[in-house]
Amino acid sequence: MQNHWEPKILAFLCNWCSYAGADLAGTSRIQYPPNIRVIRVPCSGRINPLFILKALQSGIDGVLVSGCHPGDCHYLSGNYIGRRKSATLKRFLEYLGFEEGRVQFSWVSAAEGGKFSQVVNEVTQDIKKLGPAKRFGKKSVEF
Amino acid sequence: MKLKLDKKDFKPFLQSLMDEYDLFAPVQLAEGVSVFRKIGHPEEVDLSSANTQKPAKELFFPQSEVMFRYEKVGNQNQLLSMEEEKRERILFGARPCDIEAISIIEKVFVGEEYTDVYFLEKRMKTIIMGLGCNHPLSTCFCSSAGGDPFLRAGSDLFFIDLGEAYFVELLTEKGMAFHKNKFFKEADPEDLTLVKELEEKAFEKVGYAVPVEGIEKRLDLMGESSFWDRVHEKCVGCRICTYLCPTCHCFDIVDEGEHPCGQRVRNWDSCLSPLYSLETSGHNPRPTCRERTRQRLMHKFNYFPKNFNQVACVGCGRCILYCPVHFDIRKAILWTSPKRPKRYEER
Amino acid sequence: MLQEKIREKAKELLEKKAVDLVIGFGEWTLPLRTTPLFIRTPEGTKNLIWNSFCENNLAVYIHKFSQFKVGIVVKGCDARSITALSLEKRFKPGQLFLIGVPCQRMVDRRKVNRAVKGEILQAREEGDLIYVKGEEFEVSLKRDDFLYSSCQVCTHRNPIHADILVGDPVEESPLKEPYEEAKAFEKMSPEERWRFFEKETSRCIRCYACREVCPMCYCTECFVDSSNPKWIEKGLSPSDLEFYHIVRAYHQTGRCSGCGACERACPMGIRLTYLTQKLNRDVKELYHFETGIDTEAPPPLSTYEIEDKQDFIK
Amino acid sequence: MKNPYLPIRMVVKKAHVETTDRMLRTLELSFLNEEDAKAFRFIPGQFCELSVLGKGEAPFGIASSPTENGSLKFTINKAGVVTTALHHLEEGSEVGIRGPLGNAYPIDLFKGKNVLVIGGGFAFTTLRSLIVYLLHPENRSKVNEITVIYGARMPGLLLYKEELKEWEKRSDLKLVVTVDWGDKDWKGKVGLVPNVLEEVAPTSKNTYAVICGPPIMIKFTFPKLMVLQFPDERIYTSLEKRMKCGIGKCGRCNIGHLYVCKDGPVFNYAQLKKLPKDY
Repeated sequence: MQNHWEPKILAFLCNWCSYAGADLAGTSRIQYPPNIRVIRVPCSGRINPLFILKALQSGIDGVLVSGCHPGDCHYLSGNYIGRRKSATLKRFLEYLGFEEGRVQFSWVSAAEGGKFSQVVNEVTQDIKKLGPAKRFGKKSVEF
Repeated sequence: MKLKLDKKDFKPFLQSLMDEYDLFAPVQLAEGVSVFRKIGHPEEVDLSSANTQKPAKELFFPQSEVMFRYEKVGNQNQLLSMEEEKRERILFGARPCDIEAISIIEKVFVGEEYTDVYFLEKRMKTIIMGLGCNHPLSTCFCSSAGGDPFLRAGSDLFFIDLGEAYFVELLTEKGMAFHKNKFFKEADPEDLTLVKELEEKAFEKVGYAVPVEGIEKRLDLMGESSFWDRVHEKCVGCRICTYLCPTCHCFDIVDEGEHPCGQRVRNWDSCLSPLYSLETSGHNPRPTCRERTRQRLMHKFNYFPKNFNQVACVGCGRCILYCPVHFDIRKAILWTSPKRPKRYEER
Repeated sequence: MLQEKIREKAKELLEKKAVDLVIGFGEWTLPLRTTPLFIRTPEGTKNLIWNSFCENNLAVYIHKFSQFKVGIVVKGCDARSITALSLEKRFKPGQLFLIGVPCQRMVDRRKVNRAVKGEILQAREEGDLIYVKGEEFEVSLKRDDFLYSSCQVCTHRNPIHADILVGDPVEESPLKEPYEEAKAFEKMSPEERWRFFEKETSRCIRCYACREVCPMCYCTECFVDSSNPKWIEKGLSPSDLEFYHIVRAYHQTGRCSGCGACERACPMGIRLTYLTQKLNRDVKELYHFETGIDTEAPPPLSTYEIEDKQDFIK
Repeated sequence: MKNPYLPIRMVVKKAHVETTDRMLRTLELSFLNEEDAKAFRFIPGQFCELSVLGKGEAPFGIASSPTENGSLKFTINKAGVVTTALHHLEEGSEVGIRGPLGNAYPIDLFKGKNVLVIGGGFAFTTLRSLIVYLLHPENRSKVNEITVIYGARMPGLLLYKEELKEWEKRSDLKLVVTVDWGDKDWKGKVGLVPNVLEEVAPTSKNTYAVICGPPIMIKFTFPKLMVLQFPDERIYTSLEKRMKCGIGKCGRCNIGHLYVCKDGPVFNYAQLKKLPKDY
């Protein structure tokens, strides 16, 4: 049934920019793949690496973290702090052997509905290329 | 019955066991790290280390064990118990200390009122083939703790490495069933002499230096001794000594997986963890490392003897070997004896 | 001799009552090992020792003795841990007195054990040699062949920011390229790397020794212990073990001094330092930060620069 | 062989919130299988492990009396994961229970004696079981006077308010209810339990005292009982500790060589004095 596999992608969107960007994409009728599930967070700096790992463990095939462009953070520096966490986490996961592209990051502003759809398109394409996440997922309870 | 097994027949012998039973024996996981595992091929068996890292208790009381599975259908719950052990099993190559420890755990798990079916099921379905300890380590103090390097009790068959062959004793009914095994031969009188020599050498090495005897009474008087203020100091609160201890048997019960289906699991737990006794209200009856260290030592040498007439320590020395800060339980035992130095620092 | 100087200093501190206790190393029961000692009287300082087996990072005890003024014997890496902890305000200024010892690099007892057949019953160190003796052997081994891997790559053997340095500083000359382990690991393919990580963590027995011996692991409630939210289960499922080790290591980003205590503590011989080494390397490369060097620089993950690298962000 | 870890199936028959802070909820459970109901015999003071599958298990004292046939009552304080789940259970949902576990109040010793029951806060659950049991027509004549002193922080936090009203009317039971802080509608006593005990000053002659409450209340009540000349052997209390298995295997609830789950939870003061203070 490999042909029918569609990746599940979890997107953490910051409340002030990326979530509004996704909203705009919707109201502007811009299409993007239905593979993403969105979790709204206050700020990309709020992302705890545990969130990303828990998602991957729970059978998510890819994670997207998106926040405000540098300088636009509602909390002034949240996205800058988040950027350091993202950079080190991404490198660390890839070092451990996670495929490049499983966890992705983007800046999407409230005005960038088009960019949002483009990002989701790209991420979905990447994850489709990588195939289902196999390395870290927990085997579900068997009966 | 006294028999022997030539070393050249050893692997075919193991293979013959595997045909009929699930065979568990020490295997090496990494350099210097071995544990008991189910054997897939006789080559895997590795008897080179004196004692495995994880004790043989794991076979009867696994670190993480599913007690039952559950499924929720509407408002109804369905339970699927997991206590059935299908095949008969053989535990090969366990040392006398580990085997004695199993009987210690059995005292707790098989009680008058309640019986731990998971443990008992595994215990009943297991034939134990013990292995004498020709070369006890300097950290071993089994003789002081009431055992010895060649203690037969608990084993169904007992093996002693004679160099070219194994000397084999069939000790119980379960063991006698193997007397027709085609690889066993009649032992020679010289073998018996050799066994005696090996035993004497090992006994001498282990000695009786650790004053375990009478410790229960001594600890009775030490409930609030200043000893406890000092002895815990170096302990960092990891769980190595309790997890690697062949007699420690505390566990935690947790549910894994929320509805509609999941499993109730029991995992080893350790009295050295603050969470072990932490109550939901936030109150912790054993709030610091001092109380937790005391609990560990008192349980082994005072509370357990009070309940079961035996110390809950077999002197395997694992907690000494693997402690990251070099806590030595022998020193702690020594401290309770009348010969102790005046101040703890002098030791 | 370093050992004499440590004793002298410790004695002086206790006599002057400048500290309540001195934490140092002492002899205990096993060869090739030492144990943390907690000395409260000037006479007790005669039990303090110094040799190549002082492998513990004593900085871990400052949490346990947070109510006391503590004199503490530190190597280069331990001192860095303490500086990192000071950035996180884990002790009051003036509460600690660091007796810094220039470190000769510590000996990996497991490597020594593997080099001989049979149990080592006695060991002593003389110059560059270690003499080990068992029932049927007595050999001398070259000390430098048996060093901890974390010590081989060490670039800060002299304790920085110690209150006093006993002995003369040693030359900072790593025996191996810095971050050597991490670099070697990076050369493998992602599949191989994951398989390696999987294999190593599969031995984990969740004793949490790696966490408990680490001076930087002082959270009141570790994420593994939290029941609400429950991040991971408490069993031995491979995925949970991997989860634990990823997060334990990652939480050290910008905080690890590379002392290697985690790996030394592991009873199952799980390789761990290659994880934190990678994080240290990244932090150095991306944010020019090295743990425990600068007493002012904020920890890298709690600060930022506008120009931080962001080429990975779409 | 019976697996002591397998819960028996019960169903929530009724549930209601007891207190104004909504932290205490009483569940009335009934057995799903007739055999289980028949086999379940208990004495006041015993406890059960309640489990919500997926959340876990926790121990609770049985609040109903064996004389109330067919169902079991538990009053649950919302504190952690399991208790929160129990608070969210709707009527009709299934609960697993294991029990009855532990020893019980020494009811046989009470024969022909006076019984003084002292309770504080939500520890009143097993005491309610005991009182209802003793008040049952079959049992009432077996003991002499029954005195109950029950305190809570505020009137709204009292448990079993309807029953308290009933009991107040009875002539064969002396009930003193007190609160730490009254409110405008509160007509009863205001005062801490130890002080009220001093005031009521029940005789210690031929009397057994059963006391259950928060540690701080126990701490101050014991001395008052001493003043009233209660001997240690006739003061009983029920202890609580973190528990998992409930059958003396898992290890954590020990106080010295005794296990609260198996050798307790009911101990007399003479026993407690001999044990380390690990509780």
